[in-house]
Amino acid sequence: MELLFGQIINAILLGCTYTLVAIGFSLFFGVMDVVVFCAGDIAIFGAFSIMGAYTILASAGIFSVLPFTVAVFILLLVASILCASLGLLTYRFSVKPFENTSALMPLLSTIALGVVIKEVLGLVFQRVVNPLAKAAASGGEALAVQGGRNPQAMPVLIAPDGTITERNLIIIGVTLFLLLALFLFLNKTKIGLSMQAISQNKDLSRMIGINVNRIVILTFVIGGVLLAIGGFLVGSYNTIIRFDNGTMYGTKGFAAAVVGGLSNIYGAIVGGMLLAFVEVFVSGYIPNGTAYSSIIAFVVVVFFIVFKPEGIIGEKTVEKV
Amino acid sequence: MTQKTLEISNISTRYGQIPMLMNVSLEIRKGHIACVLGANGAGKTTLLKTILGMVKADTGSIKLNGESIDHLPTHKRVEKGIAMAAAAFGTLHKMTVEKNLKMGAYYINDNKLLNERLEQVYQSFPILKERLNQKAGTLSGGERTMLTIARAVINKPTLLMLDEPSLGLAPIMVEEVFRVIKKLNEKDNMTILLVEQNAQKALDVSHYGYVIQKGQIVFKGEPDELRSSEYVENPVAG
Amino acid sequence: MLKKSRKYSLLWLVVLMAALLIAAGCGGQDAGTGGDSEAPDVVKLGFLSPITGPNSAEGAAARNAFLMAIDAANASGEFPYTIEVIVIDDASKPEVGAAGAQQIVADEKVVAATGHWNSGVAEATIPIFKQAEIPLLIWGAIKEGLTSPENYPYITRSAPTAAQENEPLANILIKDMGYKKWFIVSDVTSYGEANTEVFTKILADMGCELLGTEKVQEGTVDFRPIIQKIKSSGATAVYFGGVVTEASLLKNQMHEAGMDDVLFAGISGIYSEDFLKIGAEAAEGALAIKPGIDPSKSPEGQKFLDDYAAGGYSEPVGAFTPYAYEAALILLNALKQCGDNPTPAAMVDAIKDSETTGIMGTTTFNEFGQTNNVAAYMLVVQDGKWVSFDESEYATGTRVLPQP
Amino acid sequence: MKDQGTKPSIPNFLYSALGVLMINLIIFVLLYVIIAAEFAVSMITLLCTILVMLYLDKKGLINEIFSIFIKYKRTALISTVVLALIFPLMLADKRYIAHIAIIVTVYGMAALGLNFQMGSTNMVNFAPAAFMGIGAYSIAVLTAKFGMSSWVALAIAILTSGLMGLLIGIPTLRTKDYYLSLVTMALQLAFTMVLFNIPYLGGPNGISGVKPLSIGEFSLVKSYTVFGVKIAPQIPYLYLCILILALFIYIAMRIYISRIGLSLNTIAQDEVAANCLGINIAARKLFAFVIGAIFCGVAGALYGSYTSYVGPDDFGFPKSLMIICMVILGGMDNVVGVVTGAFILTVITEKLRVFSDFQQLVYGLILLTVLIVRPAGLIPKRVRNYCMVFKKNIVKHTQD
Repeated sequence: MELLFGQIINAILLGCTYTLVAIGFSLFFGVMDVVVFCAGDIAIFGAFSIMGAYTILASAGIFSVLPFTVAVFILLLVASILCASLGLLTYRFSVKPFENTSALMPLLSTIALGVVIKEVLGLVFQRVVNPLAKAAASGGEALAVQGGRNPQAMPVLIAPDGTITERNLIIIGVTLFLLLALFLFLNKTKIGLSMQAISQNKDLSRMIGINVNRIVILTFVIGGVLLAIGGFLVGSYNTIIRFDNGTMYGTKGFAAAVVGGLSNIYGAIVGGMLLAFVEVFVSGYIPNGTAYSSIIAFVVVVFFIVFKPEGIIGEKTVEKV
Repeated sequence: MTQKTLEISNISTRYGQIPMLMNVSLEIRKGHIACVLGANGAGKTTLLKTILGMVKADTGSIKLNGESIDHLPTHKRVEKGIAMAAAAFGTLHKMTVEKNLKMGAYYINDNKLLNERLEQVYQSFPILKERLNQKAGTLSGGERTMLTIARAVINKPTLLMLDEPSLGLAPIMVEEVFRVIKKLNEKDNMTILLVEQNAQKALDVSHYGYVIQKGQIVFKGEPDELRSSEYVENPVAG
Repeated sequence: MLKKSRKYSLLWLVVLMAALLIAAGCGGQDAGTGGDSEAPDVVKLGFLSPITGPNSAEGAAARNAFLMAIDAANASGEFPYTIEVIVIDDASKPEVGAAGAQQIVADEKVVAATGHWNSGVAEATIPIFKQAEIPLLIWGAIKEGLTSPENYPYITRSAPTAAQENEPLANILIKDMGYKKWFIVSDVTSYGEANTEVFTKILADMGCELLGTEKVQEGTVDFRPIIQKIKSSGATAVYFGGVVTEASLLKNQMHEAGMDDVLFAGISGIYSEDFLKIGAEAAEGALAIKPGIDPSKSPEGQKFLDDYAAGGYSEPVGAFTPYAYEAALILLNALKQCGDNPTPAAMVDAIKDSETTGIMGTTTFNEFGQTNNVAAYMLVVQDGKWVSFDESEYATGTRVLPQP
Repeated sequence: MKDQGTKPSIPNFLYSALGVLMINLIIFVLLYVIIAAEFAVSMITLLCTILVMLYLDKKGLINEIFSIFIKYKRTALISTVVLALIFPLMLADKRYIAHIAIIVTVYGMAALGLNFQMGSTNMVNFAPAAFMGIGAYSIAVLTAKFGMSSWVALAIAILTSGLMGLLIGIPTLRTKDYYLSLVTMALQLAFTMVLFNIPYLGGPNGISGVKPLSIGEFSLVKSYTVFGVKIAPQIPYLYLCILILALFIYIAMRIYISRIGLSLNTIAQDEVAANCLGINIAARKLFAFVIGAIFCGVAGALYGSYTSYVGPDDFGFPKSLMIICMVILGGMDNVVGVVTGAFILTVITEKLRVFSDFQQLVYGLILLTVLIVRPAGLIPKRVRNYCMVFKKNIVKHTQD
């Protein structure tokens, strides 16, 4: 029972990280009708930019003056700005040039861009510990110390076995908050509604008078910010970020988005959770299952694509002739 | 003095290497309905798209109320008061009818005004009022056409452009659509550019007509002149 | 016209062929004019290691150590020729390694090669060296079958095999300390595979309980499902058969899950500064076995460490760095045996019969080229540092390891 | 390579068999220099060649050259064959270069295989490396574990890879575009993981001791002494690879100009329209997958038997990406282009060994640049010409 409970928590946490990346996919796909495959890499870039910003700001001695929450906020802001810029770059160099070509071109170009992002990160940072994970873990005291020394153990809040820690709650909380914020944004604001309109009918949206270009650019900015926060959570959850994790999160996020239904943002949540549950439970309950968890997750994906390509909660589209 | 709502002179556009419009000129007086007749592929929709700025013109100029709008992007032209309704472009199928209408009123920020306009639209299009909370994707063809027109009208545009409103509709619906068009023109004094294949019906409501063939205006005149011309007597098969 | 042109074309073809053949022939002769009988000015050694890619830290450190030894030899003036090293980066990829090996054996001045951190890469290059009849001394790859009667005498290895490395660890932990309930986690690399295989066998032989085995893909960052599993299995000790990043994450996340009461032990692959960096406080109490003898215990070894530190290299000394240095010493020793004009054939014999005393003790090779030098010692993480277990507070009893 | 910038046609003297010979000779000299020269020389030559090629293409001269080749096809064929025979001999004392040449031919085959799916039919298949892996593992298992003759094993490898192509092709019939890409991507990733986890296939250790191909007692990977000259062990194998590559190029061209090639292109343009034209889409797509898989499988098998070792690392996602990169760089749906792409990328990879940390970055940048600047590739697809290389008119009426 305790095992089951622990594994469910694990699955939810993993699902949160997948979901955030998957939402990036859905957002881009919805508005631009392209698969922006470097979404995972943008998220990892976000995590690294937090780390880079941290290192620079810490060496300037800024964190010793500021309270913990403000510091975290500043770091997130920096990462968001950087990721939003990267989102714009992605749009400019990997999506826009291919607006009128075969849909597969932007897929390939974003894969290529993902490789470039990943390799540049690898060259600049190699693998480094995410200091924020430690900072969050130690309640801020360790903020001034870069990786290595004495982060305190997590305070145990609700605990059958110490699995639910403060950080895990933060991760789940932030994810829920982001989802709620996104929901409100999409349904209550003009920009959000325009994004929905564009995702449903681009030509019509232009006809209505929506400045499609502006909204598309905004989408990439918003997607970038979302992915930056996603990267932050991924890094905090894993306590480490690897430059090459972007590909993994990209593939899993894409898979999750497809399983849920590519053009449906809420599908991303379902898909992300489903994928995470499959992985965790294969890993946790089948002897020597870890080796096969990803394989089985991929088999699930293939199954979905072949037999239910519209995804779990996507709407079936009829081939337009 | 008769005001010209729209003045187009010598517009040419291309699709890739293929010319779509060649030196097209036309004008619409304020409060008039002008129709453009032509077969499939004659360039009617391209013409409307060019007016709206969705297709770039190579040469020529477009003036709205005497003011050049050549340099404006589509959304600015919409802001200036050009609205286009085209059933072929579909609706926002995942949104409700009400939301579709609200999206049509994209530039109206005043909630009171918006509600007022919505009420007016419901009066003109009673059929939609029954369907307010239904998703647009589930509407019938006629209802969808009405929705597209209603969505364009809600802004009270200076120029309303209708792209083949009778396309694919049952005869009874066609009647209804043209009745609405006439009413919009007469009651709300709306200037309308109507693009049609259904020449007879279109000419019945129009004040002036153009015939477009292979991207060129080949004939223009009063409805009666058009009726008696070779172009309409032998209606171009769709 | 057509006929004429055809005639011309045939004529041209003949001329062309002749020209090209002559060119090719000249090229061949040019390359052939290496003096065979005279003593050469330059003798080349090949060196392969992963200088880029996931294991670059180990590979680069090994290269530094190897070059350090060769430079010292060149400077000493003991050799009548200059020793040059062809350093090849195998990037931990078999294909890249194989191409690199081709590059080495293509050079006529090469008399011997040494290399490999990854067993998989070694598998790919061994046929090339065998076929070119150039001896290959392996300093880092530990998979069992690399040295074998079929590969002898061309392939020799100065590093211990997985079995040679795991046995001392098992002896200490199981026989001396009495840990009986084990859980094995390894990465899916040939290194992890080899260790898992050997350790599973040892556990069975020593009558221990193996409560589960999990393999993870390289690059895995989330071990929590596995940790839950370990927790509910009731294991008292976890054996990690892979390399440093995954190991430290596993240890870190175990610590997070409150599992400090479970012993964490690993193979030399986890002995690295990175383990401490990533594991931070969680690393405390992790055990690792390290092959060879502690270099800092012997004057030669200490000298090596000092020289290395003085060299200003950016990569710290890893578990196998001394072995790379040792490999250089073995090859230099063999070169000395071969006199003024070393050839690959002479080197093959010189290496297999060599007896070299360096910083890791005395290395000789058994009947299929495996080293007989199987010393090993255990390390423990204490206060964020790797400390020799015997000297640690754990040995004195000041601190205690998890209960078996 | 002297071109008068203003004159958009080729000097007259090239319009002859002699011209064909000269062009062929230039091409081979370039190939030799690029593959065999030192890093700097090789890279500069490569860069210049690419620039000249782009220039020629801009002026439409590449097509002129092709037409000259077609006009004097006998000379072209004979001289190409002769040069192809001489080429390995020029590498007789350079084992490393000969090694690169073999790898070039292997990737040439794989890229040709992928081209059927990606170039002709516009199905981006992210699993060419998996197909290669199937070929390689087949031959490895059969020769190393069952001790079969390597030729029989090669034949079975062709069968298994074709079968895998069919199996992987079937689910893709139901999917398109992104979905197809994702299916193949998932299969590629799963394939490597499966290889890693099957102990029988050696897991991460792979299988060593794969028998090299041999003709009777005459092993193809062995050093022989001919006329007193010791020849690099790769040379016989290089001949075999060139032969097979030539065969594949021939097959690929035949398919391209046949009805099948045309129908593949039609499917790429518009599947619904193709269906309406009466093209059996399922059969054609499966055909593209099977033949592509066979090409890749043979490439993998040749690679495995050449290195005598196969491991899961060699057939992973990055390798697939590299092959995709080759096809795009060279020019989708252009047989010559695809092989050129394979050549360029393989040589760059080898020459950039020292910077292998940058290798993936370089691929990424190349792919991105090519996609943005020149999505049609270095040698773009040409308008169909049905009397091209071969005498027979296979399709009488062109529809382009």
